[in-house]
Amino acid sequence: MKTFSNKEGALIIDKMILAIQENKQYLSDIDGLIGDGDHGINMNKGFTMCREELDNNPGDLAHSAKILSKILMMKIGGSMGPLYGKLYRGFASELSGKDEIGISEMGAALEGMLSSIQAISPAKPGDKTLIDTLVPAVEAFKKAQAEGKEFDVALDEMKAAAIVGRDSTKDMLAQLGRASRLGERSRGVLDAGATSCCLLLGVLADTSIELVK
Amino acid sequence: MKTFSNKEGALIIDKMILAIQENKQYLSDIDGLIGDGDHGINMNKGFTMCREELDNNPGDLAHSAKILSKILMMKIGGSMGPLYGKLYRGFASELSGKDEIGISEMGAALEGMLSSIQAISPAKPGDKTLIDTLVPAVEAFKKAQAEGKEFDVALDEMKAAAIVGRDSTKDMLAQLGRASRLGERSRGVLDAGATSCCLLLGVLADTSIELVK
Amino acid sequence: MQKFVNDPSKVVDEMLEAYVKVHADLVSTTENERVIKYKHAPVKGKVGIVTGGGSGHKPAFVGYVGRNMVDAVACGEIFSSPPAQMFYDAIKAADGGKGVALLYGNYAGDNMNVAMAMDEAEDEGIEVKKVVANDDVPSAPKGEEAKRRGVAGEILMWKVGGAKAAMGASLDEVIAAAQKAIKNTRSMGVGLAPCAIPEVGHPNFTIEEGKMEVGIGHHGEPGIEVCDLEPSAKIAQRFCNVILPDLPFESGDEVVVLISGLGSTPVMEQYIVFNDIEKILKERGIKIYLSYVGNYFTSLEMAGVTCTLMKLDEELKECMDYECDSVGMQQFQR
Amino acid sequence: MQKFVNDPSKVVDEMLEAYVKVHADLVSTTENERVIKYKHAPVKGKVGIVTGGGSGHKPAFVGYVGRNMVDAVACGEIFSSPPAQMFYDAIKAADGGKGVALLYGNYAGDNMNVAMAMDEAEDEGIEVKKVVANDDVPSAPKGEEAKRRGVAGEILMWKVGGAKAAMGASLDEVIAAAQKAIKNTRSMGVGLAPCAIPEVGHPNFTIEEGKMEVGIGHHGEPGIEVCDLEPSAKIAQRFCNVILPDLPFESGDEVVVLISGLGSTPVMEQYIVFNDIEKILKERGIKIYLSYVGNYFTSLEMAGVTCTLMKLDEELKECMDYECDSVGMQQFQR
Ligand SMILES: Nc1ncnc2c1ncn2[C@@H]1O[C@H](COP(=O)(O)OP(=O)(O)O)[C@@H](O)[C@H]1O
Ligand SMILES: Nc1ncnc2c1ncn2[C@@H]1O[C@H](COP(=O)(O)OP(=O)(O)O)[C@@H](O)[C@H]1O
Ligand SMILES: [Mg+2]
Ligand SMILES: [Mg+2]
Ligand SMILES: [Mg+2]
Ligand SMILES: [Mg+2]
Repeated sequence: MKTFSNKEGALIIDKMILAIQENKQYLSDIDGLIGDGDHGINMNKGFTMCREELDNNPGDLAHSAKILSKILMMKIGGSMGPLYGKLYRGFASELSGKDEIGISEMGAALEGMLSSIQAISPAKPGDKTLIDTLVPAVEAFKKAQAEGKEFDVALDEMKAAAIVGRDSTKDMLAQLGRASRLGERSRGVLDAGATSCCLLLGVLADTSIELVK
Repeated sequence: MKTFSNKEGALIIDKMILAIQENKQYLSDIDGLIGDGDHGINMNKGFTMCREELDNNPGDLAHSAKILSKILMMKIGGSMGPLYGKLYRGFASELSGKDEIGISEMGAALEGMLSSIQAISPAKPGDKTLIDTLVPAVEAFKKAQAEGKEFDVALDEMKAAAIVGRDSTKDMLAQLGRASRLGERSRGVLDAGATSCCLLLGVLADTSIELVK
Repeated sequence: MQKFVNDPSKVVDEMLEAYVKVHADLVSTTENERVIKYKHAPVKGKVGIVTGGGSGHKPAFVGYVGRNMVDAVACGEIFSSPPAQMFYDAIKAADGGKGVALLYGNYAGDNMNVAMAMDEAEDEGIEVKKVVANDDVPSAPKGEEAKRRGVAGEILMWKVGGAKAAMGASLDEVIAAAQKAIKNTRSMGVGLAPCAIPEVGHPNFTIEEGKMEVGIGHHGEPGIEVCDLEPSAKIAQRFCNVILPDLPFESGDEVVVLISGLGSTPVMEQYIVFNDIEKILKERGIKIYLSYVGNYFTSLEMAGVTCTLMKLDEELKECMDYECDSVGMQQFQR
Repeated sequence: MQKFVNDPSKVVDEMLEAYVKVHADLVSTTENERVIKYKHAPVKGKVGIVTGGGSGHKPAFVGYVGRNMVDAVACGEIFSSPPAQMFYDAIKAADGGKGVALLYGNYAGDNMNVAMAMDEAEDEGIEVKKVVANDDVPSAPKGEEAKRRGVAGEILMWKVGGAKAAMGASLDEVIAAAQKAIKNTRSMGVGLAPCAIPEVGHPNFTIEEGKMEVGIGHHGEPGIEVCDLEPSAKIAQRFCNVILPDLPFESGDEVVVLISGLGSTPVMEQYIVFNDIEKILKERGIKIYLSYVGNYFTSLEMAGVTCTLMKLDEELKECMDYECDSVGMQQFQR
């Protein structure tokens, strides 16, 4: 049974923070095409604050995810603050108290992500939001799990599905948030939230696979 | 003795109004280089109002000049309103009650222009204002008069001196009004007021000569 | 970008730091430096009035904190909804024991953050009710009013709610009056030039020279159409053609008119637009009871104006006449 | 030009036509449609306060007509001095029988037109005295203060003169107080972007992207230097380096600070500039008694700010605290 410890898992959040910091400009540029160009700025501010907090108050994966969730919800605001705040809160609550994280724990955590975000967001697949990345990714993981595949294989399939989901937003018409008012003009451009979500799920998969080896 | 009647003289003001209307854009463009670009607009507004008033209330040269003076002083404002207002008021007061206008009446009227404007303006020759056109023009006329030249010759010499005066403002450094703050940058450009004054004195000369024939 | 800025990511903090110094006789800080309150808030026995939103709309939102107006405000980043914590801290700062009325604009982020803040307030036993402003007509078609965004009409909602609370009304009465205010309010914007978020460094949308965007949102959200810039009188006609039938405003109605510049449009031009709108309302037999012209709800340095009309009844009139003192709106008792 | 205009040559007329409708409870017209007066002017037994100047500086000049402020104002074309007739009609509209104080800015056209208007008033037996504001430090070197132009400092002169007159002071006392106010006031402007007179159709001066004009006049008159745009804190240092030594302002002084936007600079940025100036004044031991931040004296859509400081004594403090009600400045009794 391939697993990694909750403690080692803190590395996942560290890597997610770096990924957001490195892609701050990229994410803002995408958001600028059909939004107000601040997605990278908002995410970077929250993830960087989390970095500072974790440096003084380190802990395992669940702990780190909880800190990130609290900061996003309480400090960042915008539309992404509450959304990613709830996403990380759902993820953390499923993992807290678990020493080892394997395919079943990860499955429950991914589902926790999805259910908590869907509790406050009316977004459905096809609305050109981060949901269009998250839903296929979680489904792919759960399918691989049901088929008895290995943890690292399920993670890879989750990552691949996230990429497909992100790219599918290109030709979608935005139904929610700022871009929704653009109608036709919102087609032909990736959704910023779907892109950042794909980025983060990719880091989750890669780092977990590394830890599991 | 070459003269023209005060009554016929009203044509001078009519021609002055046309000249200002035709040069509205030109005068504003010059003012725009070292001022706020409204000299043509201000002058056109005043001279056009005078046109409308004279159409219902026509009269001789003195009368028309008085109406123009009143409008400029009372309705136009800016710096040119009071200046040209006083100029025409000095001109009109010397001619009112005169049936015929010859070289001596015109001489007194030109001096009246100069003295009434100098009563409210601190401008001296060389300050890059309309004074740099008016002073040489009046002096040239008085000199021709003193030398016993004919009325039309004196008018021609006045006009020529006005042109020389206007052109002399090109290399002057503005000492007064908006342009004075430009220092060196005000050199190399004609002064708007000097240009309009030269235009008006030119019309005064040409129309008087025509009437005297 | 031709701006007075130090660190672009600190503009909101520096602005608020200065704001509480300049208006020390009217407002004060709270432990949350992004929540500013009326100096004497919470006012015991008065319904608390709270609002909040992204910064960059001066005087909104902090500029409407004051006497008989807003008691506490949550200030987000530029054009970005304040997080739940800020709304929650503002609720606490305004709670005088008779409940809190949360009066804000219909934006996705605000709705989510307000929902979370209200949950927390409920856990702490503070009764909070909300009114969501949706006066921006072009932001959603007739029949889908609930999807419409809130713009300058929010100010009239705050004025009415603030007055009602000052008169000692209950939470339900304050909410009912504020709801009636916004329900009778319609707005539209026309944009002539874009703005840039300091941190982003360049405008997110463009309006070409000689063009105008009819129905633009005040974060530059796209409007009904982009067309050639027209004389003010024609634009006024467009305002009326969209706004009047939507309520509808009819002959004999008494209204408040509020023309707000979007930031860089000279106030002189705003009066010219008012003049043209006033003529049309007169023709239609619509009587102007009270009018406001100025930079009441801006969007950084956007050029343009929004036009807001509110249909009055006796209660709304009484609230509009009520004395208030805030930076954005001061009123001696009429 | 991205403007709301009908006939560019009629902008002032249309603006005033709207102005008196919007502020009917405060101001009214006179037979001269370019002269607007306080509704209750002339106030019997009170010294009349008159000012005037070119339009395009909203709220100046007409915006300062009101209770305990300016009684009547002459409104010229954009950036063009009002003709003598307008100043004279304003004097008549404000004359309550105790003389008229004419408080205006030092501009060539204004000086000439005021002189002619005062001659006419004298002929009619109305006692008129004047104070000429010259608070713009960069507009002339030390020692040639009489040549300096008047900018936002005029507002403090009107506030002091208006209060003094409301307290029942004589003409000489009003003039003395207004003169003391402006004598203790120093201003400087920094321009970031130009403006265009509607009738002219294009800006008369340029400020390149990334540059700023230090000491610019508010009709775009050239300043001390054009240099690279700096962070707000550095610009605040320049304001203090020019203004503080000129009076001079010294440690222990109490001052009023007024930061005015030039028209298109977001108010948020103006607060940031205030914040940086406040820090410098604190270091220098200069105490801020009262501060104003906002679009108090603009120049159409110019981007930039002017910073104005006035050194206070007890009399000036009393006048600044005095209640007033005008569109440009409203003050509940402090
Ligand atoms: N209701 C929603 N549900 C899910 N995702 C949403 C929703 N609204 C917006 N988003 C996501 O938020 C992203 C924009 O985030 P960001 O730019 O930070 O916020 P804002 O729109 O407030 O500027 C969009 O690309 C979209 O994926
Ligand atoms: N004090 C003065 N005496 C004589 N002429 C002056 C004076 N001040 C300005 N002028 C003239 O006025 C002209 C500018 O006029 P105009 O543009 O109409 O007024 P403003 O400067 O108020 O915009 C200048 O070109 C100059 O010739
Ligand atoms: Mg965004
Ligand atoms: Mg000029
Ligand atoms: Mg945003
Ligand atoms: Mg001018």
